[in-house]
Amino acid sequence: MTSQCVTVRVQSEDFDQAVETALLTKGRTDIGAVATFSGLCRGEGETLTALELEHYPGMAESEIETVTNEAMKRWPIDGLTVIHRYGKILPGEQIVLVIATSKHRDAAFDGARYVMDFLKTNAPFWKKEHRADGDDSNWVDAREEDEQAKARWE
Amino acid sequence: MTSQCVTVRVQSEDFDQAVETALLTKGRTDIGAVATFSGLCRGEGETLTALELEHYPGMAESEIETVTNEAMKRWPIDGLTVIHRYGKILPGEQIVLVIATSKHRDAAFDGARYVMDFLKTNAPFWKKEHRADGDDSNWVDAREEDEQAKARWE
Amino acid sequence: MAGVDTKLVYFSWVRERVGKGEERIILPEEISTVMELLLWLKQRDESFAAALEFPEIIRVALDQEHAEHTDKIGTPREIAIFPPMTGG
Amino acid sequence: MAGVDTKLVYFSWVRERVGKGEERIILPEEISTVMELLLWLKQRDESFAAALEFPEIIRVALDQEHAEHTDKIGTPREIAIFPPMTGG
Repeated sequence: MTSQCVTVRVQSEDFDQAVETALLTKGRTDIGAVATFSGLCRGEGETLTALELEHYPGMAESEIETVTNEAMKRWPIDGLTVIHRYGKILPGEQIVLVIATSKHRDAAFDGARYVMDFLKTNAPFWKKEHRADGDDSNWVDAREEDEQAKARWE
Repeated sequence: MTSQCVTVRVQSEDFDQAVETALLTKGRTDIGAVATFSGLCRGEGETLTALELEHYPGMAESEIETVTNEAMKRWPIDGLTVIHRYGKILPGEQIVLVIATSKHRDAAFDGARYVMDFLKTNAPFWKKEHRADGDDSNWVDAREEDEQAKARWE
Repeated sequence: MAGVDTKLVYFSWVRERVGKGEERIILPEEISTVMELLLWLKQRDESFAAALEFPEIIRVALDQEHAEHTDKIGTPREIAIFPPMTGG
Repeated sequence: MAGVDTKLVYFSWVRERVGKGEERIILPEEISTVMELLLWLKQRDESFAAALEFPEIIRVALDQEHAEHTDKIGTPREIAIFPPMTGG
């Protein structure tokens, strides 16, 4: 295994955090820190029956790669895995996974959070709500907090 | 399951991150974010054959609980699990696990990192090195960076 | 740039309001910047008027790269038009 | 505080240097603060002199709670003495 390894996947299938973590850490003794973030679909008090994620094929992957490349430049990260799903996702199911590994915890934490912050505002994905009351017309609004979160890295 | 759940364990046995995550998230649809940190034993270029972790029984648990309570007060965290091992740990093996769940990612990330930063300097654990050259007398020095990391939360 | 045959792609509620996911158009010669393109599209018909009612919030990508509203369009093969992103 | 029978516990290289994990002592009357305790222990014998060579870096817990060197000792049942922690 090389000393730096970046994986970016955009897929409709679910993923297994334990499998992805093992791919980054198995057989290695130089990694001291693994920071992981997973984003789940919320049911919003049972008002939602599902989220439908639309994406821009090609650009979704390349935007995430731009973010991971920047993270690898900024911090001494050994491995970085980003998986983002599209399609219909039910409450409680996984939407996104970021894993960053490093010798020390600061690089792992910073790397994972940086990727999430930029992915939120730069990667071309859009969430549509399927509501329990039958209304399937509402698209989730972008959050001002997400723009602010990105700004803290500048 | 209650809406806030904190688990603190100090044990010699290994742990399974996937099992611990499922305990916090399974059957729930109100969690949007899961931030996880695991700390692994590094081999330091094969100069180490193991780390031996000594701890102060009782105080180790209560210091971690103090930190988790403070994190739960500071951020809207739904679930928080901290597991810290003691005894002999081989390179590549897991030493510590922190999982924080929340509605949004900022609380999950902040909570997990806060717990790690305070655990590093406040929880009574000490690491002794078993070296490949047979020298088993060296205790790991506390890192100045760890004191600084704690200071960023003040 | 001017008079070039270009693929336009639409996403999310922009796609729903314009009523199609993609189309090919000939970019008029007078259009130079991203904002000029949005304003020109907006006056094409009622669907585009609804989709691009607030052009300042609409995002544009030229050949799959984010562009500012003041950027020159150049001669991309593909122009994407969409609302602020909500992934992650 | 003074003349009280107290359990002392040692960890890590402090434990190794003093040559034991715990002991019971009678705290002398004149010892009031944590630092005074460390300085008194340091002059007990060569082992303690080695363990507490730099008392300013040594940490102390009173009944399993961290204490500052300037804190009054009070009447704890258990006093722990150890180097800076390196967990996590």
